[in-house]
Amino acid sequence: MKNKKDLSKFRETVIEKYPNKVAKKRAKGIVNNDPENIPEIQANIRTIPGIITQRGCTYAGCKGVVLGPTRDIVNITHGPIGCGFYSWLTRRNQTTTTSDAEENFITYCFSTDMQDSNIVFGGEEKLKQAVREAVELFNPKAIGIFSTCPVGLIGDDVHKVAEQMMEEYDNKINIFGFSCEGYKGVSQSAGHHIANNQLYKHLIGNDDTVKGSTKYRINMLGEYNIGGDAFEIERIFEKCGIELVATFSGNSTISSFEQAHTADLSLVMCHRSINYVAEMLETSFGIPWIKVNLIGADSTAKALRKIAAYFEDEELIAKVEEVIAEEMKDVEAAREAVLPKTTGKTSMLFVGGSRAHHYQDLFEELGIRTVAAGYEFGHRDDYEGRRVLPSIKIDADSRNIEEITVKRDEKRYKERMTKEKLEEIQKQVDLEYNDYKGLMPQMEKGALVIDDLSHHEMDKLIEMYKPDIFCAGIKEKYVVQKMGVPLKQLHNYDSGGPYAGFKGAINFYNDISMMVSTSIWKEVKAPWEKEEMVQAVYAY
Amino acid sequence: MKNKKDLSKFRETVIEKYPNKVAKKRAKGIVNNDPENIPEIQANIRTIPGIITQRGCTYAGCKGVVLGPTRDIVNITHGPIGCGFYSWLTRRNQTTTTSDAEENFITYCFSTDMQDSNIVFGGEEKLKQAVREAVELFNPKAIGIFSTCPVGLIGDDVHKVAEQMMEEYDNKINIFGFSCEGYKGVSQSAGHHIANNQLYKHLIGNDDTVKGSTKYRINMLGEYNIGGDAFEIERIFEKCGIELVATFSGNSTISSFEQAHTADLSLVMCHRSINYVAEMLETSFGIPWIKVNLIGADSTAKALRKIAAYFEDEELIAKVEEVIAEEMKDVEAAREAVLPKTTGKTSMLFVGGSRAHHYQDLFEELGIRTVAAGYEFGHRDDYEGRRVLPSIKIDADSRNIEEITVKRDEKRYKERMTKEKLEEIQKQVDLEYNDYKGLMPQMEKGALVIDDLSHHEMDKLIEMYKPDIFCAGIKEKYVVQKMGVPLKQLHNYDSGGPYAGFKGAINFYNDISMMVSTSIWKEVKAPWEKEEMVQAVYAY
Amino acid sequence: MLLRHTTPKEIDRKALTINPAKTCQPVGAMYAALGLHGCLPHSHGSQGCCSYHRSALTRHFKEPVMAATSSFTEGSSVFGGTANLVQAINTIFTVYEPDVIAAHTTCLSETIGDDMTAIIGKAKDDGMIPEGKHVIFCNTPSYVGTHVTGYANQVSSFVKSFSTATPKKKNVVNLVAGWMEPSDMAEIKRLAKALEARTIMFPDLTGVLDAPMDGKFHMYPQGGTTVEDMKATGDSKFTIGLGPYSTEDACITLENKCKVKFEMVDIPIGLKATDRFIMSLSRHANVPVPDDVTLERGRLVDLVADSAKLLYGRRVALWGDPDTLIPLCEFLVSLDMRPVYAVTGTPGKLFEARMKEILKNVPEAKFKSGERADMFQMHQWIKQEGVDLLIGNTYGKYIARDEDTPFVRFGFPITDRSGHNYMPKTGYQGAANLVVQIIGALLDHEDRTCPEEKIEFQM
Amino acid sequence: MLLRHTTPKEIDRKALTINPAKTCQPVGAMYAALGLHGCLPHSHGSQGCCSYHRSALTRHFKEPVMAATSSFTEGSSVFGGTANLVQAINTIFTVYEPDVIAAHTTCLSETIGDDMTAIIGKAKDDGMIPEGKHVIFCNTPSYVGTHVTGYANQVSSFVKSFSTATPKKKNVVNLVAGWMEPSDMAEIKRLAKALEARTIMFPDLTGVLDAPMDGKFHMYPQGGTTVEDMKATGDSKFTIGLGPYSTEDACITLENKCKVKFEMVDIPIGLKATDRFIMSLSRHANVPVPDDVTLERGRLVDLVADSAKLLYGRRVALWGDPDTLIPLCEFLVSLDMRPVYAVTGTPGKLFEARMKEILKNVPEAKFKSGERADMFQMHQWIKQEGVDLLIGNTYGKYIARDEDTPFVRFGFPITDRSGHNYMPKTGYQGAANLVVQIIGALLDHEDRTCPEEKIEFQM
Repeated sequence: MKNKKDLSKFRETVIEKYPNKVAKKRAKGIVNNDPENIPEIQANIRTIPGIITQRGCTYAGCKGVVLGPTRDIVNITHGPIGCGFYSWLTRRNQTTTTSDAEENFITYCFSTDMQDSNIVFGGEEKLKQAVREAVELFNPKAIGIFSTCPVGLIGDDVHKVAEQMMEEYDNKINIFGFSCEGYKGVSQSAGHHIANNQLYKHLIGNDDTVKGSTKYRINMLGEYNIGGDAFEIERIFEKCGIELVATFSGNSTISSFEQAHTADLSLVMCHRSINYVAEMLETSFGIPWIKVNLIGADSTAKALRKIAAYFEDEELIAKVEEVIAEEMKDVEAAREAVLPKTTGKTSMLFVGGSRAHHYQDLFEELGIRTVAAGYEFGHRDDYEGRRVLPSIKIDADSRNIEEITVKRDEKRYKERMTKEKLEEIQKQVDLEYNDYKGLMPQMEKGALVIDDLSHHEMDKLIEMYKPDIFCAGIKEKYVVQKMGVPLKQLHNYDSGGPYAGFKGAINFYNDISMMVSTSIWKEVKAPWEKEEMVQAVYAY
Repeated sequence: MKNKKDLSKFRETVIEKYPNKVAKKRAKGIVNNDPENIPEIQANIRTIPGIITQRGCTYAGCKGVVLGPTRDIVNITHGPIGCGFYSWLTRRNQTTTTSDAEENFITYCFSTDMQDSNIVFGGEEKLKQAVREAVELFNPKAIGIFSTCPVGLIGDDVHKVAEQMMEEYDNKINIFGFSCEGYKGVSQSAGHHIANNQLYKHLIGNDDTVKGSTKYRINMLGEYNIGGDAFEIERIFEKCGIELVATFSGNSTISSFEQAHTADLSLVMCHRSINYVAEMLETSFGIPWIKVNLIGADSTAKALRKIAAYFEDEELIAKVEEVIAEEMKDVEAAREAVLPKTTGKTSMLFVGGSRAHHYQDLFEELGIRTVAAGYEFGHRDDYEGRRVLPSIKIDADSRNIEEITVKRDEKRYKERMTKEKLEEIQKQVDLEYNDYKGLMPQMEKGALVIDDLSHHEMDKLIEMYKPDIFCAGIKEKYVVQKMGVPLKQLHNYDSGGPYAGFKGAINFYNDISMMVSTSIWKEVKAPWEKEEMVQAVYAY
Repeated sequence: MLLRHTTPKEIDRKALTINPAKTCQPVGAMYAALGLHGCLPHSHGSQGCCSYHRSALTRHFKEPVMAATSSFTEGSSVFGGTANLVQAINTIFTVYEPDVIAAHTTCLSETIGDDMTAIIGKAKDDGMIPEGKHVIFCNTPSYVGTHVTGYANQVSSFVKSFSTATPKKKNVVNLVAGWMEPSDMAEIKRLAKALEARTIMFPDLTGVLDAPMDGKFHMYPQGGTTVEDMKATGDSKFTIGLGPYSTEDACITLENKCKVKFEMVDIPIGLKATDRFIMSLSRHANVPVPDDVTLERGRLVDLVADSAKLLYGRRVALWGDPDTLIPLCEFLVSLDMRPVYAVTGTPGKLFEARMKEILKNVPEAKFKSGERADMFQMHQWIKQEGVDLLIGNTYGKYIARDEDTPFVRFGFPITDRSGHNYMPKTGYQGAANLVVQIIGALLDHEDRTCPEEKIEFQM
Repeated sequence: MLLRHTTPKEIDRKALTINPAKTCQPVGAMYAALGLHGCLPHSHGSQGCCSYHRSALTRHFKEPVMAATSSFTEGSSVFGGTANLVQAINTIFTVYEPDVIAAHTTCLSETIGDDMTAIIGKAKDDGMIPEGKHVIFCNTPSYVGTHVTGYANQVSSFVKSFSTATPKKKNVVNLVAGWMEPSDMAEIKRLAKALEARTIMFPDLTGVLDAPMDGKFHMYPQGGTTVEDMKATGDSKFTIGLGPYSTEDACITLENKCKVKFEMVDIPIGLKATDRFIMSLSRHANVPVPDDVTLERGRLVDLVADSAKLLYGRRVALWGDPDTLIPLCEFLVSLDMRPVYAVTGTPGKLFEARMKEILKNVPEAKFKSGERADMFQMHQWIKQEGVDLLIGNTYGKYIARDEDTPFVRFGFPITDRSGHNYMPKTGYQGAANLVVQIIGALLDHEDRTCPEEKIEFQM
């Protein structure tokens, strides 16, 4: 095959440039895949100082990713202005309400805008006053307080402040804090964990109201409604008659989190960002979780079938098949239309903690081979599968992140399904119950898997293997495009999407087909750079 | 007074530059006014070839000015494409319908787009076909056909074609032509006359339906709804309870023309463009006409009082006074607000056939002296008053314009008021019944009155007397403004208006106040052109 | 609806033009004439023509547009315009003191059959033309071609009247400018200067219809091709004609008269047309392309690449003149946009041929030129299937409003906006301006009409 | 409504900032550092800072923005960041090979109290800084000042680190560029060149954040002030600081260090500020103002005069940085517009004083700077009495939609449009661009919302 390049030389070539110690460390994060015999990859460890990384921080993972998409909570960033500013409207978390009477604070940025005096004398009083002002102006049902780097250092206790302010408002407003200082952990991943813990402590289980249909009640975990993905997923579930109790956290509300424990199944999309919540929901309330991927039309069909299988309901099974059949008509037509443009192309995906895996399904549907991939903040289990969990060593950086121990909520726990039953179903349909197989089993032999890709490695990847399309984030976008390779952002889809579900697949087919056939890439060289200029000669 | 410059040297200075013959001719068109002893001015004569004039042509006066504002007639320009193109949407004739079901063709340009073969072999067949296509696509109740220069020369008979086409459509569509070739007459004025004649022949008196109130029925003549003037006038009449039967031709329809003879009084605004219709309406149907000016708040009040006096109805008189009192409150407030900025300024007005007169009222209300004025296509009676009509010599150019002789329509004629009665009223209120006193009686002694102002004369006027504001048309606008004098277009009000009536007066006050206080005029010279540059000197 | 009578139902029109995408020859002749320094255009016809043309140009450029007229009356129409023109020449030289009077005819004087050569000869004989001054002319019958034809005829008359070959050719390339904005010509001259090519541009509206406000009225602004330069065009070693409809005739005339070979290129609108212009100039002026120009080009490519997804597949309707529509459509195609409808009132087979080639991958495209290739036709197509963008002159604004479609103003006349004579559309920078405008128009519409949850904070 | 919770009712906020009109120091330091050729900015703090700043700059410029980070962990936060920075310096010089590393601190490293001089000294001692390479730094605590302060601090660090006085002054004027677009800097350089003034501009983002697409990624693009030029600034005879908030500190530092006297002028936005810049440059470079520049100025005046009635009395709300807001407000006033609301998160008394003077004839104007001078405050004012136009960064788009108010994008960040780094807002041409954009925004709105019979075919 034309694009079948030898990727095995990459590691040694790329690490040459690094200082010795760095080379040694980086070498462990770069592997050639073998789906039959998954190699170990180093992940979730510190980025080496000075290395240009894709990664962000804990605050970004906590405030930006997990809590960002929830519309009816006032999220106050406690810190200097920057962190609040940068996480304001930059993630394309879409949300929709039926009227202006409903709360929607996503369009706002709230900050205590700490000044030097607050650093010197402490910022707790300012934070309290900020909460009071937020209440007076916005009267929200919940307020989140997010700590930035200096907050931890100067010793402001955001949890204590939150408690005090709840008391001041007679506990009528749910106020809670997050110790998500940017220096914690090694990437956004720590922020997800911290966010998950606080969701559990302050929201989940608060409200026993059972809303909507009592049949097929599910939660969707690790879906953030980028580009309207959640809208498409909601559409599909509604069409199938599946009741979506809570989404963590695309297009979500506080009260949906509070009622999440009334569901009977949790679906985990982004394993990395939210598996903690899935586990806690099972431990406390008895809700089993299964891993799904709603990115890709076939994957969506597969996920729906898993749900139907889980509920063991013929009516649902039939309905799901009907929906799949109906939706797949348009999907197939769209796919057929673009296949001539996409088949045989190659892609590379370096982004996030699950998207670099999920999107391979879509590329596969387009006949595009993924020759290299990796996560920005994944752990080994995201690469190699949860089977390696016991063998992952907890290092100092991870140890610093609060681990909470949850126990069964005796009042609310209900066994939805016995382990035996689940395993019986699993034999017929691969539910991925309590399991995630990771990215590597799906990737082809020899493909490059690189964790925490550095700029230098990206540069080399493109230089050595020039793919037809590269997927990463905004910081990488124009670097890659300068080299004449189109880059699709998979954090935020540029301004595209939805890409989830059936209609999302169609959007993705069209967008990728567009990107690999955009004419401007042919015009990068000026004609006078391409050919020997022939000068006209005149006698005069 | 600071602005009291001696204008008496202008004529001799300006004509110096002309060749002898030209100087002699132009001299007769430039006079220093004496309102007590009106001097004779040369007007309505040919522009000297090579002189840069403001004037347009007969086609422009006929198609553009008079028929342009009527919304429900398809006006087909018969000729090469230019004439139709240039008269398309360029005059700000506003019109409004209550729904899209009503006809409005003003936004369209229709042309036979004559090609060389049509010039060689005649264009009548193409014209007929164009009419057929217009009917098929637009199904209008009326079609006007406008002749451009070559049409007359090659002998296409638009009137015959119109007749034939009417027959083809069983006389269900009113189709008529205009012999308004651009070379006829000496200016737009000839076009007005030709338009007036055809309105009379083809429309006026066609429909005896009496619509609306039967009390205080009037026609408004010579109002073209530039910038929405007609809307304001309609508003005022409606407020006073006066029934406006037809306006010639602002915001007008074909059927309003057809019913114009059911009114009891004609008001003449633009004497020049429409006095022919006023006279014909009186001769044929017995409707007296009076001269009014609805430009200026005081003038509007005066016009309303004339109407009330004419109808001799106490109720109307009281209503009119009530309306005037109410409207004048806002007018006075607006005037007071701007007077500090405008008082003592000077203006010059060179435009059209009545606006250069009418707008002096508005300037007067602003405390702005008009030091020079003149018409683009006025006749001597527009300057000196109708009293000079008998002494105007008809020259060859005017003789070529069709004169139609109208006679009393025995069936429809009705004496509205005896001559005696009218004269009795006239003694109390100066109705200007059948009269127009002209521009000169109103202008101050010594003021310059110049007919058909040339570019050279305009240049000199500004050079010698730099007014604070100049009023003319689009061709003059940027010439004058390059000299640092703001120019207000009085053909089309730039994009301003309405300026008629009470609210129009307020608009005008504000717009003129704005123009004379616009900051940019102070910035025309760069600082380095103003002061001696001091260079810094350094030892190095 | 402003154009409420326009429906998708087409009929086979044979005679009626509705909402033309063209106007008549003389206005083009007048425009081109203003591109000769010290020249006063003169309209030999009714004074209405001159008034209309001056008004049309003034509304577009928001600048003084000076021109004189023979002020025909019915008498002159019967007996011919000789007396009028001779008197006009005398009056003009005496009062307005131009270096050149550039007379053009009208449908009136053409129909009468006035012999311009003879009349000007008579004026000369009568001593009406001062020493060192010139009266030139072109025939611009309104019933042949369009405003573009008139422009072309005027440009050819410059060559006929002035271009002179001396025995020695100079290392100069003539740039014959097609109908474009002064800013467009300025940009081309800037590029030529960047290449260090010696050029003479004619006509040259730079400094004429984008003149500064300096407190004075200049009858003859600083800009324009000088008569001296115009004469020297005969000694140039090569001519590049920018826009075949408006300049090819002049190029041929110059070759025939002075043996200056020429090449036709498109007006450099968009990436590829600019590439071709730069290549042509580089080759014929024998100068290399400097890095600065490569850099400008690269910046355009960068801008386009960054915005590609916003442009891809968008349906565009266009109207205007063939010399600009052709490269503009080519540019849109290179942006992966779909120019689905295009009309120009200017007739000519070249348009059909070029558009067919350019739009070979846009099979749904409809385009038409010449008689009844008007905006009504285009609007009917739009009624049949809508577009995402309109590009054309101000006359498109009613369609834009009726159809709630984004609208980028381009061409002549633009009467309701400013900036077109300040910001070039030619060259790489002009193309960047265009891209920015197109994206702005599309996104402004999107920002306003999309569901609230879909409003984008980024591109 | 996107901002449905914003009401006209103001409360006396003392702690909560809502929708800030500012961001933090380090992003400004990063931006300025990119204006030094061959320089890699380095963020000494958590890797989130670097990621956020690179993202923010990238979204705005749509260009690669390269920078490294010390990647603090909890450990470094406790024990200090020395090891991280020393290792970073080694890694960077080895892998990315810059000429200069420009490190800036963050609220994290500042709160810890890392001694940058000492750490860099240690790196030098440890042999981590190759011969001829430089590590410079500035302190940019996020809890002091704003992004503008960070920019200013970075610019000062250039002076501290490089400017050197030799015994002989040169006939060169330093232009210290305040925070503006690369296009704005390019335009100022073009004007300086037109004046034939010898200048050194620093920082200089031209060619860095408006770089071409040429098929290659350049870690260090062609543009930026060279270290050599930066050193030479100490020998220049004079310095003009463009924008006091972002450059005055550097000017003072340079005067103290190298005895180069300076003058502060506004960033040349608008007619008068450009006049003052030209006058200053003309005076201090001892060069006359050429006619070409006078011509450009006259063309701007002409454009404004032609459009005056569309601008007169229009109410405008603005937000952004003081160095641009001040001349922009002045320009709007000179257009007879009414800048009724203005906020900037950047604190400083100068803003209040200048705005008070500029807006003395706009008594209804409200303006505020510093803490809680945020967009929520401005929006509340708008809710109290509306405006005709919004001018500011992309964060205004929700207000524009909610209030259906025309919106001209200006400032940082602009993430939802392109062209701001291509089309200057400085100088006379930049001012013309601004006027054209303002008029376009106002008229687009008018064309869309006016009654059908009021839609205008002309200006």
